Amino acid sequence: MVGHQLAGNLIQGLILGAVYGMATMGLSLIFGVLKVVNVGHGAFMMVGAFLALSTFKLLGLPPVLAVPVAFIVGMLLGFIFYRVAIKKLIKGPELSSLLATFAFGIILEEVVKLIYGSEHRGYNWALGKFSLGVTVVPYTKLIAFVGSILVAVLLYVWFNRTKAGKALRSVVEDSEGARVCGINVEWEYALSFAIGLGLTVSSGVLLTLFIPVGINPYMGGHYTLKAFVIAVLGGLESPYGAFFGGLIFGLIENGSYLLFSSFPSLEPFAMTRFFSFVMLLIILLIRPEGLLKTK
Amino acid sequence: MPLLSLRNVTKRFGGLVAVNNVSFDVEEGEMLAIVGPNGAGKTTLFNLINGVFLPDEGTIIFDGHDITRLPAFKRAPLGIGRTFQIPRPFSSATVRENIAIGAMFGAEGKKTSVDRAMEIADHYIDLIGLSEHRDKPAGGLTPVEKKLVEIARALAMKPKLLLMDEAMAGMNPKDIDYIVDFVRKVRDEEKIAIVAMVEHIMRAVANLAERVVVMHQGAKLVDEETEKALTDKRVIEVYLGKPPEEKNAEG
Amino acid sequence: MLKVDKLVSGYGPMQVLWEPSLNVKKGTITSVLGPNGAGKSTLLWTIFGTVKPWSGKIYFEGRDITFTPPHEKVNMGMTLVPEGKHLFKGMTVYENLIMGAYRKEAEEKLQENLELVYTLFPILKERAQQKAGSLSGGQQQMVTIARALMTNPKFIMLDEPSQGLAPKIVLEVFETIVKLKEEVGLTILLVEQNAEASFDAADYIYVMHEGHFKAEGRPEDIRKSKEVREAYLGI
Amino acid sequence: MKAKKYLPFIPVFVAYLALFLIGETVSGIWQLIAMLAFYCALGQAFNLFMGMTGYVDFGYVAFLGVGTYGMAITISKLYSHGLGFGLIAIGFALAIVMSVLLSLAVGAVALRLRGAYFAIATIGVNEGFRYLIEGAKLWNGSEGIIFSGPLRMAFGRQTATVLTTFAADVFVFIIALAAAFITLVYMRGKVGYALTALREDEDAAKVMGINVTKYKIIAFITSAALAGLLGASAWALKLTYVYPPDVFEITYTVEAIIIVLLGGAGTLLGPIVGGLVYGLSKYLLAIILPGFQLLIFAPVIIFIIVTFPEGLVGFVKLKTRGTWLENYIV
Amino acid sequence: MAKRLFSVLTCLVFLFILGVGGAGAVTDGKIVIGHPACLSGKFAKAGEQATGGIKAIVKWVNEVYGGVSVGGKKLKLEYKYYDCESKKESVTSLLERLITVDKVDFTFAPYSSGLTLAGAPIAEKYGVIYMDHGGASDKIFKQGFTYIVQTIGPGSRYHEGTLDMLHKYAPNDKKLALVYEDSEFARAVMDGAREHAKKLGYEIVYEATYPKGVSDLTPLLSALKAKKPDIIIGGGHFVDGQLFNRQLADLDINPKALSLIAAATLPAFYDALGNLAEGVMGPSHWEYGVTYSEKAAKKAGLEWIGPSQDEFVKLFKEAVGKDIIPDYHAAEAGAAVLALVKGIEKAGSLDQDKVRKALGELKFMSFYGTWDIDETGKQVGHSMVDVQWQNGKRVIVWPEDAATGKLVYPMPTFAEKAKGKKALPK
Repeated sequence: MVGHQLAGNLIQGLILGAVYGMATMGLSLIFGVLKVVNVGHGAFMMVGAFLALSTFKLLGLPPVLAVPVAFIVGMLLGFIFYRVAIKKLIKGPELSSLLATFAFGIILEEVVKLIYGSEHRGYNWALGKFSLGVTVVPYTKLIAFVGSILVAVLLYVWFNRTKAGKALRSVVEDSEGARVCGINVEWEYALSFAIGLGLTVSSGVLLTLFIPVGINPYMGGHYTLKAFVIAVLGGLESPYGAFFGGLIFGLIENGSYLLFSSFPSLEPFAMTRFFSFVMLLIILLIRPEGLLKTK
Repeated sequence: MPLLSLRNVTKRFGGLVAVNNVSFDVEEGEMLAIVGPNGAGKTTLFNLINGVFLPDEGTIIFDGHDITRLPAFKRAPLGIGRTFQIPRPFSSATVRENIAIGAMFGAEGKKTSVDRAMEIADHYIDLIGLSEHRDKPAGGLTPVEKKLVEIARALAMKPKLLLMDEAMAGMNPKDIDYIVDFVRKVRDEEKIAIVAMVEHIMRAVANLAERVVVMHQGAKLVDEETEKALTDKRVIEVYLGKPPEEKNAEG
Repeated sequence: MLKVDKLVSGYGPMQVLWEPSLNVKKGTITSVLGPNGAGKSTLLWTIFGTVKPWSGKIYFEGRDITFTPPHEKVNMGMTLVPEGKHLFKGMTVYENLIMGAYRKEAEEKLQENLELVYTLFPILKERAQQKAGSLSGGQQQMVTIARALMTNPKFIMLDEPSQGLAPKIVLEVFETIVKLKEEVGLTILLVEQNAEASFDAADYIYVMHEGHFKAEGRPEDIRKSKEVREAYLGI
Repeated sequence: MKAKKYLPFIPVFVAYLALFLIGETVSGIWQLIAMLAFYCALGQAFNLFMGMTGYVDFGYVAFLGVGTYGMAITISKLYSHGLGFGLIAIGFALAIVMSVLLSLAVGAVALRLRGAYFAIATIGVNEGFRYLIEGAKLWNGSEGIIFSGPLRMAFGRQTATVLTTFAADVFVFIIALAAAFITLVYMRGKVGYALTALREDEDAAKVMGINVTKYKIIAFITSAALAGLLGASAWALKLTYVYPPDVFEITYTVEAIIIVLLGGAGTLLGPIVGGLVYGLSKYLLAIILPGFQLLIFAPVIIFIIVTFPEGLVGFVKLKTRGTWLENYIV
Repeated sequence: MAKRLFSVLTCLVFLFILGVGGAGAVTDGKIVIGHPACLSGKFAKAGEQATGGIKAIVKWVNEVYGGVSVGGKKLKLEYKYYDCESKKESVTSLLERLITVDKVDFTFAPYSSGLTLAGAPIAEKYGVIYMDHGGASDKIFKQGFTYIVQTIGPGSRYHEGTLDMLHKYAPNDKKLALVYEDSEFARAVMDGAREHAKKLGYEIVYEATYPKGVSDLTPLLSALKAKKPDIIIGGGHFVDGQLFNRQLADLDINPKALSLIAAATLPAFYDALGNLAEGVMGPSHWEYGVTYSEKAAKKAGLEWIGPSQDEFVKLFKEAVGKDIIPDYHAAEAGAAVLALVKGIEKAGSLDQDKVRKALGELKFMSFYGTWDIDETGKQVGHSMVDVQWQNGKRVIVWPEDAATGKLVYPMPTFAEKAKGKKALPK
């Protein structure tokens, strides 16, 4: 019985982990290229969640169609915010860009609140579900899972196989080197910020496929914290590392529950959180370059 | 007893042996130059002496203390000062504060109050001729001035041994002469042993050092009096390359 | 080919260049000599555009390019081989070279330039699939030069190509630079601390000190001038 | 020479005194002044570590949190022992002890890391600690501690009201002043020079004979102890309740960062200016445009950060260099 | 640059003067209610409802009721509110400003037990009545505050009615699971429910909590699934309730009855979950559709005050400018205004102590139900109703005298609901 539960939890954790992982890729990309910590990360995911909600509720379309829209919206927001502030701040003290992203987060939250109000919303896209014996998985979650992996793979291909992707990679490797090759480094910075936010906003859409409820302007906060932990698990600067970091995080979060629930005096959920943060500290101490980075 | 003595010191980075079984002594008040091309292991050697790295093998004795495993910050108060190849003054602090920091935490740091450290700093500022820049942030100085500040900062630590990493690299001859004279003077007055690391400015070596240690690929090649060392056949070979037929061996 | 007129620039509040003017003739190697901190690298970075000029003018083939952004300068056929190892260490040698042919015109001539590069540096062909970071210092310097050639330039600037290399490798690098002029027909602006090597390679020399040009002339003349050698070059 | 070193304390003292006197004389704005003092004190204590070392402790609020618990535990457990004002003193002492202990634990782990890794590790500590309290049901777990009643029983109605609505805020003023004074003493002493050195170049500092770990820890502990005291007064004594999610809320760290950066990191006057600008503008927007203030406030932050990257005081400091004001604006 | 700095500084000084001074409101001929509301931050949703509810009742008092009669004069009500951003620092300073600068006559607490507590000492200091409409913790009233007056009912009794009802409808389904948020409020509810369940002979097969801000309940639910409970009660706030219901559906866990506090009774709950919410219940302070009316008041021998339910809903929609149905946050805040009006009229004065005394003796019925406080200010008169979603509508199923429909038991399984089956009474 316990084995069944554990297997079920791990499967669910894997699915959630893929979504977490994809949700962290944008954060890592932006940090990797610009060394900017996006404190407003969760707010951008929230925008994606509202896009999914509107796609389904207002247009009556499958919410998954919001992914490309979200990507474009994220990129637009990225270019605007880059132009308005980040551009001037990346050369300044590292904290100033952090504050700017925090402020962007607030702006998004308040604008969304103006439009949608502060109600907790949700949608119900029923596609049925299938049983794996140990647990039941709705098809929407499967789509979230596959979608997350697909986005991660697409990003990988884009980075390693296309010219534009390689240009961005070269900027990460050495920006001066890229400049002498005729690459417009300023543009690449803006582009990576935009892509990073594009990924983040579209991950918000996929997240709602996993959890289609509780969508409200302030929902992003704890995803930001989780994303930080996941990013460090994966090496902070590597988007793929972040993806695998997410998988691991999902597994641990769901897997350790059974362990803690066998102690009646503990609140097991809070302990799984405690555990994941303790693990973060341990990893930072032994392998600050991240669990998955080979270099 | 020598001031500093290295015995069979080895340091590896992964598969690379950066310093290979090196032994030598430095006497009190001596001026020694460590010479060698880029990659010969000179900087690693310095880092081993002042504790930025710990050696894999061998021992380092300084002034009667075994300092082989001592952390860097505990070596400075024993009397080891250091300058860097690319000057690293504390940019936001003024020239005066930079030098005073040396006095505050150096060999006599424990006894030196902040005010006293400032007075010591003023003394060295005058000595290096940077009086007009006294209250300027060190970050705004020219590279040569930064180098001077760094040397003054190291001297303010009242070291018994001063390690100078490429102190003369990239300077014009006038400045080199100025620094050499200055360093000699301080050495004579304060009896500091000086170990200078030099890549290719032989002019400085000839003027400054009494003895030369030549490093090549991590190992000690030659340890001789200056004139003898500079005319040594092996040294010339290292510097001017091997005969043409062996040229492609590298890589 | 390149004309610089009373260029002024620096970092933050610190002025580094004090109105040096310079002229590079087509098909020549021009060398700027001087000690560390003289402003040589700043000069190159300002010409290339990474450092913004405060005042003064830069002309390339007669066009005013003072405020043209770097990537457009590469489009015009100008590039820079930076000091140290600004190559893409995590990518293979081949990928590094391909990045050099990033812009369209260069991409069209990719095969042609690749052959040229492999002829000039046969070792790079052998190591094409190796990570650039795993090469020796000299080979890394070759990759940066080769990558610059892949941009299909008319004019390249080299920033201290001998920096950190063993003396015999320095010789090889300079031989290559002369080949670039003579066989490929490039115009070259070279910045060096290593005066001896430059004397042999360069057609014209500027001596820089504290942001000013203190002397200029043909290598023989500079070499003869004891004053200049003593005061600025230390040889 | 000696006295001159402490001249910059004059404007700090005057600023806090003026704030205090305004609060005292203009009737009915004491809570506003108290809130401003809280933000100033928060910035001042945070700046002591962040401004001087360049390390950003994202989990800083945890120190305020444990300080709050220190006071809360003391009052709720010992109120019936007739300790009089000794009760408050014990509360403060426990707050210091707890925040210092936590800072030692955090320091041992996190201070080896730099940059973003340090920041994220400290977030981990803050969140982890909060979940430990809830998960292991430490100190009443998620139910928190409410101790208005015990406070009244210990001191009586009248005194309890004075304690919560006035004395707690006076303590905040004292903490702010103390933080500023310690900052100045550190700045002018060896600690400050050691910290400047390690902020600029940690390796070079080591070679200079500076025990960087020791000095980082000194600044870290001092800053944490001040935060503990601040929590004990501004959150425990003033509000008389503590719920874990309320006191480990990461927003307060972000606020501390905003305040310090608005004013100018590493400056003595910065946190006062930053705290006043931050507190007042939020307060006024809340009054003028209730519900929309954040929408206005966020762009203002971006504007200030872009225009004055070195902070308002940092900017003035640059402008007054070489004038007589130089000795006062630090 | 210097100019820019100068202008910034000038602005600051100006703002400071504005902030410190400010124009004191003239209170002659008006009664002003001050409220540091939560319009942004984590309680923004409840805050929006509460301000809407207060605005609606203020309008009713002024326009329909004709003002508050004090000493033969009819005084108009005025409502002044600021946004505290759901933060404790702002609560104290804004509350004081309302009392001292704006010179309001009476104050309202912000939302939640914590923020209510944060403001209480200030209200005490100035001796101003402090109407608690959103802080449900019993502990608030054990602290010895004198001026605090509660309208919302205490947490410990939230689920008592639910259990009574299920005990009556299905006396043989005894396997009960308790799953609550780990917060002070929800724990109080759970403790109350556990006590009551034991009295009724329920077997508690599973009991667990989850922390605030949880995003995936799967591990808990898979353990719950193994216990096969007949009845699940729990919840805590808005988000977790939606999540709980949703994930029960995802994992195909089918209790015969599901009752969630706070979340399940809100329109947003059904809006978010659609058909999956069919048959789900929740205890509520108030629901649109309750049968409190002037007639009911007469029957119970209580004085009636305030608008009818429909009137209130209409006024609320006008006040917020949106077509949304008010929920219990709005109703309890509105009812608090009514209590205050009644208290003032009864005291015949604006004197705080007299009004507080009058409130202590007051007992009345409004659209919100019965209102009665004990000597500590705790609400004891208000009873909860139990609501069930039936065919997209909230039907009041308990207590029987307020019920608008019959309980559907067992509720349809999630598989049936996903196919569109509604919870309809036979």
